[in-house]
This record gives sequence, C-alpha cells and structure tokens, in this order.
Amino acid sequence: MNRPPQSLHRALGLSDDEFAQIEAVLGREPNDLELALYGVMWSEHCSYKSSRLHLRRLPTTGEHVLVGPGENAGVIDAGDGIAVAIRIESHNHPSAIEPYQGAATGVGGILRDVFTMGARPLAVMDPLFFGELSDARQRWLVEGVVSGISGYGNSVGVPTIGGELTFDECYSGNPLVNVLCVGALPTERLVLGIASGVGNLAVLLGSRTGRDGIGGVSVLASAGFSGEEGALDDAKRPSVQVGDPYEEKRLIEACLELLDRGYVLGIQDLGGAGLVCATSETAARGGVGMDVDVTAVPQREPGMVPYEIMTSESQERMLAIITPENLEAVREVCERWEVRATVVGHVVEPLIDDDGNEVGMLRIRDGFDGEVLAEVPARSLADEAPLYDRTRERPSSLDAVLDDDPSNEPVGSTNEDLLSLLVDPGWVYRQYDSQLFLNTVVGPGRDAALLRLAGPGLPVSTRGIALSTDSNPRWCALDPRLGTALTIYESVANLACVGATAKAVVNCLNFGNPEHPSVMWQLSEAIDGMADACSALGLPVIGGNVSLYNESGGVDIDPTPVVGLLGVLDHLVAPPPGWNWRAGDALVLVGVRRAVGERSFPLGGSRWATRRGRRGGRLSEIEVSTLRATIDFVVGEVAGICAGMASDVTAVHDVSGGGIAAALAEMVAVTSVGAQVAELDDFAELFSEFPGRFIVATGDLDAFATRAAAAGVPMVSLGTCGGERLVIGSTVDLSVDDIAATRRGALEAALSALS
Amino acid sequence: MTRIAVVVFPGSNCEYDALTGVESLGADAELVWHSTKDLSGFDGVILPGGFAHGDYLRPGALARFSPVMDAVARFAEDGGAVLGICNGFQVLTEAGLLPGALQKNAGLKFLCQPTTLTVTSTDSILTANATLGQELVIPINHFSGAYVCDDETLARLEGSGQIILRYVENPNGSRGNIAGLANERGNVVGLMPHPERAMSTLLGSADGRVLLESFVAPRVRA
Amino acid sequence: MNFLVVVEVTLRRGIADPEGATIERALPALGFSGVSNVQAGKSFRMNVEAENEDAALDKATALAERLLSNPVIEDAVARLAEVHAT
Amino acid sequence: MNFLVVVEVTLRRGIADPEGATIERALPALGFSGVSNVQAGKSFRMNVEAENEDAALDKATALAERLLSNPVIEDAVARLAEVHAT
Ligand SMILES: Nc1ncnc2c1ncn2[C@@H]1O[C@H](COP(=O)(O)OP(=O)(O)O)[C@@H](O)[C@H]1O
Ligand SMILES: [Mg+2]
Repeated sequence: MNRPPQSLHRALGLSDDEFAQIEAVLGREPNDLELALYGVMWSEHCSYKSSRLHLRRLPTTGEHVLVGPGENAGVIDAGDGIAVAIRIESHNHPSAIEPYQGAATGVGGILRDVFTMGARPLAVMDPLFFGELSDARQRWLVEGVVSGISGYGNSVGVPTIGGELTFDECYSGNPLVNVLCVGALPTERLVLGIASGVGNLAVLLGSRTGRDGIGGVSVLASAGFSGEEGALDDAKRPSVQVGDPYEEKRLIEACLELLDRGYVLGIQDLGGAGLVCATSETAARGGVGMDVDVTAVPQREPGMVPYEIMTSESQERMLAIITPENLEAVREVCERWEVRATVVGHVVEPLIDDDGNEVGMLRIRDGFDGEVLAEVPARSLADEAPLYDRTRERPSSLDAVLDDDPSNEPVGSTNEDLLSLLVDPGWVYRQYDSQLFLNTVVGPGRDAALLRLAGPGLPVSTRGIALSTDSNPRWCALDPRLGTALTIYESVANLACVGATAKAVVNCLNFGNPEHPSVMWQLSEAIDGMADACSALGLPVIGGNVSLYNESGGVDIDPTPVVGLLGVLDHLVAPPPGWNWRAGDALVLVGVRRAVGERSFPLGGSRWATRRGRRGGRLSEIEVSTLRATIDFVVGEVAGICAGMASDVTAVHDVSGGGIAAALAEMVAVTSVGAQVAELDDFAELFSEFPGRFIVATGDLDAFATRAAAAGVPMVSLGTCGGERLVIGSTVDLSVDDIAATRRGALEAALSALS
Repeated sequence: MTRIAVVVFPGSNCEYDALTGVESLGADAELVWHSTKDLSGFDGVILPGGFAHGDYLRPGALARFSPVMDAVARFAEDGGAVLGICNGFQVLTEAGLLPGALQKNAGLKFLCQPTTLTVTSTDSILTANATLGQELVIPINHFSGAYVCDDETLARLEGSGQIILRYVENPNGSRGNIAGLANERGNVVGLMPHPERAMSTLLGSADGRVLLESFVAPRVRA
Repeated sequence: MNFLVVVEVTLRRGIADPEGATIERALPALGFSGVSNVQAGKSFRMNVEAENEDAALDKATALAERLLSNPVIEDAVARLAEVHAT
Repeated sequence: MNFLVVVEVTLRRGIADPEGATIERALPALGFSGVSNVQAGKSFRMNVEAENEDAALDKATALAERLLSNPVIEDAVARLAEVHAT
C-alpha cells in the first residue's frame, strides 16, 4: 500500500493526538511495526478508552471476591475450598458477517478467559439479540449463531445452560451475540496472567498462527456497519476466524494439567490483538520486560510479516510463563494432549528510565539474538491508552418518548395478546448439550440455571451455583439508569426462584457509537443504574465487557446492558420446585403488588406495549427494601426445599417479561394444569412488568401466609390451580392446550416462514 | 469388584460422567488413554460420549483407527463387555463391531432432550437386569443419532433380538426407532441415549441405573 | 434441458481448516504417506433445468453463492457433471 | 510428482438425505425454479505424491474408501483436478 507515512496511524485507527502521545512515550517516532502494535492495543475494544472512566463507578469489592475486574475473569470464593470464575463477552460484529463462526469463536474465547484463571469451564450461557424474524436475513443469523454455539460448545464439552433471546427491530443491522462462561477451581490453584522471574520463558500453546482477523479488533469491534443490510465494506472485511473446538478441548485439558502439576507461573489467553496483547499484558502486570522472537511463532501460512504474527487473532492459543527447568515436562504434557508448545518469549529485566523507574519493555525480535524490530514499554500498550471523557448528552427527543405512555392504548383481545407474548426458546436450547458433567439440576428454560458445584478435580461439596443472564433494552431505551437497575433486580429474583443468593455480577455493555453524545449518556446512566442496584443489594461487579459501535446505517441499537448473575446455594440435594403446580394448589402473588409513583402498573417498555408498536412511556420505581425482604423470603423457602426439607410450596416463578399473565401462562404450559385466577386490580396489571413479584403455588395456603407474614413480606391470594383452562377474571380464558401449543411452536413457526 | 475401563480419545468429553456413573454402582473404574493397546484385567470397557477427534470427517471415523480399538476388538472377541454410549456407539459402528451406521438427525439439529425408551430385548450386557417392555426416561445429546442399515440387516437384527432399546417417539429419524443395539452375542452394545446422565432424580431421572447395573454386574464371560 | 451440476464449496485461501488439518494429521498412522494439504469441503449435486449449459451453470452458481456458501469464508464453483436426456 | 486430487463423497442411493431435501425445499422461496434432486455430499482436496496419475488416483481411492467415506452409507470417487509442477 502506498500511503504517505504520516497517515499510517490514521489507517490503523489512531488519532493525531494519539500518535503524538506515542511519540512522547517513546521519545522518538515509532516505526511501522510499533505503530501497528499501538493501533490494536489502543483500539476501543482492547483499551476501553471511552468507557473506563465510567466503569470506575461500579462497586467491585466484597467479602467473597478473590479477583475483581481487570483480570481475564472475576473469581469468587464459593466455600468448601472451591473458587468460581465467571466472565461475559460480546462477539457481535464477527457474528454479523459469519454467524456460525462468529458465535463459535465467541464461545471459544470466553472459555479461554475462564480456564486461564486455572478454572475448569463448567457452563456457558448465550444472551442473543436479533431483528424481527419476518426478515430472512435475521432467520439466517439465528440459525447460524445458534448452530455455531451448539457446534462449538457441545464439541468442546462444556454445557450451555441458559441465555436470553430477544427480537427487536433495533438489532436488524447489528445483532448481539454475548457469551458467558463460568468455571470452578480448587481455590489454591488460582493463577493470574502475570509474567515474572527474569530468565523465565513464555510458551505459546495451541494452534498455529495464521492471518485470522488481522486488525480484527480495531477494524471490526470498533467500527460500526456502514451498509444498510449490516454488511461490511469489502475493503474493511477482515479474514474471519474459524473455531476449532477439538483443539480447544485438548488445550483446556493440557492447560489444566500443567496448572495441576504446578508448572505454570502465569498464563494468559490470546484473544483480541493476539500475541501483542498477551505478551504486553503479562509483562505489564509483572513489571518485567519481555523479548519475543516472531520467527519462533509456528505459522499456518507462508510469508507472514511480524505485524501479522503479532496481531493475528488465530483461535485456540494460550501463553504460559514457565521456568526453563520445567520446559521438558511442559513439552511432555502437551505432547500427550497433542498440543503444540513453543518458546516464543523470554522474561527480561526491566530498564531503568531517567527518573529511576523500572520500565518493562516489550521487544519484538527477529530471532532471540536477532535484530530488534520493535521496542516499547509494555505498560504503555496494555494500560496507558488515552482515556476519553466523551461528550454526554441526554437526547432532548426523549421527553416526547416518555410522554407517549401506552396506558391509553386500547385493550383489544386479551386472549390473543397473551398468546402472542408466549415464546418457548426450546428450539434454541435443545440444540445445546446442557447436561454434561452431571451437574445440571435446572437447565435452560426456567428462571435460572442451577448446577451442583462439582467437577473433575474439585473438592467434594454439596453446594450449588445458580446463574441467570438478563437484559431489558425496552426499559433501558426509556430510562437507561432505572432500566439497568431494574434489570439487576430481576436477575436477582430469577436466582431466588432456584433458591440461590446472588453473590456477584458480570456485565456486557452493548451500546451504540460512543462518539454520539446520546450513546455516551446512555452508557454513563446505565453504569450508574447498575452501581445503584448493586450497592443497594451489596453485590460486587467482578468483571465485564464493553461493546461499542453497535450501529448500522448511523442508527444506534437501544442501550443493551446484559447482566450475568452468579448465586450460591449452601446445600443442594433436591431440585427446587420449578413451575409444576398441582391441581388444588392455592396460587399467590408474593411481593409488592404495586410499583411506586403515579403508575402502579406501568406499561411503558412492556412487551405488550412494544408488540403494539408503542415504544414510549415511563418506568416506575420500586420499593427496594420490600424487594430485598421478598427475595430473601423466596430464597429461604426454595433453599429449604433444595436442602431436602419438606414444604407446602410446589411452584415458584418470578413475574418478568409479559407480566403476571405471561408468568401464569408459562407455568400452565409447562404443567399442563390450568388455573382459576380472580379479577386483577387493573387491566394493566396483567401485562405490567417490574421486578420483585413472584407467583407461588402452595398446598397449604394458611401455613404459607403465616410464614410470609412473619417475614414481613406482602402476599395476596390469586386463585387456585386445576382444570383445563387458564382463566383470569373476565380478561383471559384460554385452554391449556392452546397455551402450550402456541408457546411451543412460536419460534419454529417464525423461523420456518418462507419468503 | 468389577473393573471397568473408560476409554479417553482426544475429544471425548463424557469420560468423567461415565466413570462417575459406574463408580456410583460400586464398580472400580479407570480412565484409559486411547493409545492403550492392552485391556486385560478389565471386566468391561466403555467408549464414552463426546467428540473423539472433533468428530471431524464423520463421528467415529478417526477414532476407530486409534490404537486402543484393536484391543477393544480383541476384548469383544473374547466375550468381554463393551459399551459404546453416543459417540462410543458411533465409534463401534465405524469400527464394524456393530452393524449399520449413524447419520445426522433427520431435523439436522443437535438434540438435547429427555426421551422415553422401551426395552425390547434383555439379551445383552446392558439390558439383562431390565424387564422386557419396561419404559425408561433417558436423555439424548447428539447430532448424528439416526440409525441406518439396509433392509437385510434390519430384518436380521429384528429376528435375533439384537435391538435392545427403541424410542417411544422417534426424535431423530432412526430406522426402526432404534436407540440401542447389541451384537449377536450380546456382549457388545451401543446406544445413543446417555444412561450415565440418568442416575439420580436430582438430575431428572434415575432410569439409567438399571442399565448400568446390568453392565457392571459380575458375570461369566459369554 | 436438464443438466446434472456439481457445486463444490471450499474454504477461501487463508481461512483455517481444522477438519482438513485433523484428517491430515491422522494419515501417517494409517499408513498413507505422501498425502498433504488436505482440505475439507462440501459438494452438492443437483438437476438444473435450463436452456443450455451456460444458463445451467449460471443458475447453479447464483444458488451456490446465495444459499450453499457464505462468500465471506467460502468459495463455490459449479461444474457440469454430465448431460441428462431431456 | 505431485497431483491435486479431489475426492467426492456422496450418500448411497436409498440413504436418506435430509440436508439435500432441506435445501431443495428452500429454493422456490429464494426464486430458484427448475432445480431438483439436490444431494448433499462432501469434497476433499489433497496433494498426492505418486509416480504417475494412475498411482495418484489409486492412492486417493484407497484413502477415500478406507477413511474418507463410510461404505455402509456413502460412495466415494476420486478424480484428478490438475497437475502441479513438481
Ligand atoms: N439463547 C438462549 N440459550 C439458552 N437458553 C436460553 C436462551 N434464551 C433463553 N433461554 C432460556 O429460556 C428461559 C427463559 O428465558 P427468559 O424469558 O429470559 O427468562 P426470565 O424472564 O426468567 O429472565 C431461561 O431459562 C433462559 O436461560
Ligand atoms: Mg424469570
């Protein structure tokens, strides 16, 4: 390429100011290779330069937190000598152009983030967001993404136990594919991505390096889609990475064995920005220098140049720091697992700068004794990207949106409305192995997934862990702050349904273009909302990921903060009640019945209103103290059952998308037993969505009411279970079969639409 | 105590589950690497589920050339009990130790769901303790589980009681609703459902126990 | 007229091919030497009704690019297998 | 000498081909008419080192029958793609 040299930095995505800052760091002009390294490491995706200032407002500490944000995964102490690692990440842009491989490599990447901590990955979850299925391209994306997750996750041997599935026009040009992974390790095996010990070796494990996703992070993750159809310009189209779950499986086993044997001092996965990221981050964390021999890196294709080798995003690779004495033993373990192991780096003494400070240099060399091709402070790549406090502005158009409250929307046919809200994601999760490792007590399809906390190599325990991923872009579009807070509360409620107490939060913040002041405002508000809710509940945020530039044709997606909650159950020997009530049970609504403020039963942002094309309105606050009491009460009830205690409670489900009506219908569909429910207070109560309410079925209403009263938790009787219809006062009257069949077939019907 | 070898191919992923399953029944089980050439000293061999060699090419296509497979063939020849679960079943058909083949599911999707099976023969090391006609709820987890064979083979299997388990509702297009089958002697069996995942009501079903109990029961070689 | 067309879909140059690589690694143990650079792809056979050969190939190529492959990672080539009697 | 060989693996007659059938069902909606009898198969390309073309094809055929196809359900045919310079 013939470009005037002064504009190379721009082609690499660096601004003129950033270029000047690089010159200041180096005290000289960078050469092309050095510039390329800064280009990828200072990209939005790698450096979080637009979001980092705001992320600092999140609470990140707590008594169980072993590792907070900043490492590859957050880690909490789950008790019994077991630590649990968790991380969530986005793979939005790769999935938009090659849905199968984009989603598959997303799974591969998140697994590496977890086993790099020394944890065996135990489960994956996949929050997914697409445009409406009436569009053929969306159906192609859904098919591709789901088979990619299925193809990779099942083969690598980690169960996928839940996720989210949202269809909304705002994602048609820019789908979202987030993946969460949770793993567990004996607490003492915890390792970090740190290089230490001058003379030690950096060993590259796994696949050979090809020209995969060169510049991918900076070009792809940090640039929106220009085309109407969500297609990238050909010029910008990077080579797509292909996942190899078989390589990853062997890599997991090899790495865990190396860690078990104590051969590894530090380890780091190669994700976005590949080798330059792994070497500079490990060196920066350890305050040491590192010499990297580019020629030592095993290459898949001939003729690769140093820049390509250093920034390639070839999948299924890890970088381990070991002592030279252990090299032979490491090679032996890797050979047995048929995993390539090559020394590509040496840990070296940091330099002392003019002020007497130690500066670890990353040196890229042509052979360990050969020419130095690049030499830059490791920390400047990894930690010292410029941080931006970009302009934030609440869009003035929002007021009109808030004023367009759907409470004046005509009622219409409630039966049809209810049926149209029911979607069983079973078509998705049946394609995922959700049972591997014999831990899955509650798999996908209920409020939260519940696993036994067990796995090869873990201390014996009867504890359980619960997981839920949640998001509500409809709420967040109206009020990103309150919407995000409510999302956290709803997630905590989901965990309560399986008896688990929330312990930690991870988040994936999917937003539009941060150069749009309205998007920066949304991001900042969402972070504050998350901080509010987490502080109110005493929950630490132990990790996350920010995905910006989710836009297409200049239009940003609705703000989509996705949260993943990890809960713990002290004693898990029996399954939680689930949704299966019995004929004759009494039905109650537990929790605060009304939201705070003008609208007791807000419809703004509800699925009901959105389906009718009404996207405006206001959210209502909720009473957090009562919500906490309610959740503690439900946790106690369900945890008792999981611990093997007898109980009159037969079913528990929280009220979320679609409101009380949808919650009841979902339980009807699963149980195949109907219910007679008294008239609700207000039509809006049927479909109003706000967290903190639970539908509970009990065989002994008096006993249950006594316990709720003792706990100071509000509760009202709704009706009784039984019969072959769901009847809600004068508003809903549907047969059990209709409800079950509609819900079961909704997704498949939409996907098989021919056009 | 019955000694069981659970073979680990690179890419296997149900080996611990199989190990746990038979250990919970009192068997003495051990993981053995696919390069093993000797299986003497074991009373039974399990080829577990997973994706041996990534299932690249075809499920089982590369695994059947693993060094251990000669030993498995000899072990079977000597009347030893061999059980292939899911991927293990695919390996056994590829290796010719069981007839037929397993194709992609008719719906072209991976399926993870509970299935109800009927025990249609008790003449095998896996179904000996079960009763004819017994219904068992056991999950399936596979992409390529549609059993295929030619008419002649099917007639032979039907006639000789080698079809040991059938789906009550066919989930994958399997010929004859076949979920599991045995060789003529009944000492080599393969099935697509995972009995090791149905060992406790905490995880949804305990109906797999009767099958694995048959498998680990002390027996005189056929 | 009816034409029997074969479409072959292969991974584009530079795209990783784990399946091909895995097969290749297995060959020496099976006693196959001198086989290298194994690439795994897909093939589709179909009857195409068209005026003439060129039209049949054009139709198959369009189909291949639209449905049978993703041009971001794959190349598709259509060729005639043999002419059927009409 | 080096030969570029293509092995095509197809399902045997009478074996169900849900993939082919699914593609065929999708065609009318995409505006493709006159395409029928779609069959899905696999292709493998590889370099084969051999004395001459016949030897290369023999080697590839052996590989195709032994490893690349399962004769219970599949047929395999090897053909030469083009001769490489040695
Ligand atoms: N993409 C997906 N992958 C796996 N499971 C999913 C997916 N989408 C939804 N599910 C599962 O379906 C169930 C219902 O999801 P959702 O409606 O989001 O629950 P809730 O309203 O309780 O948060 C959950 O168990 C969830 O894990
Ligand atoms: Mg819920």
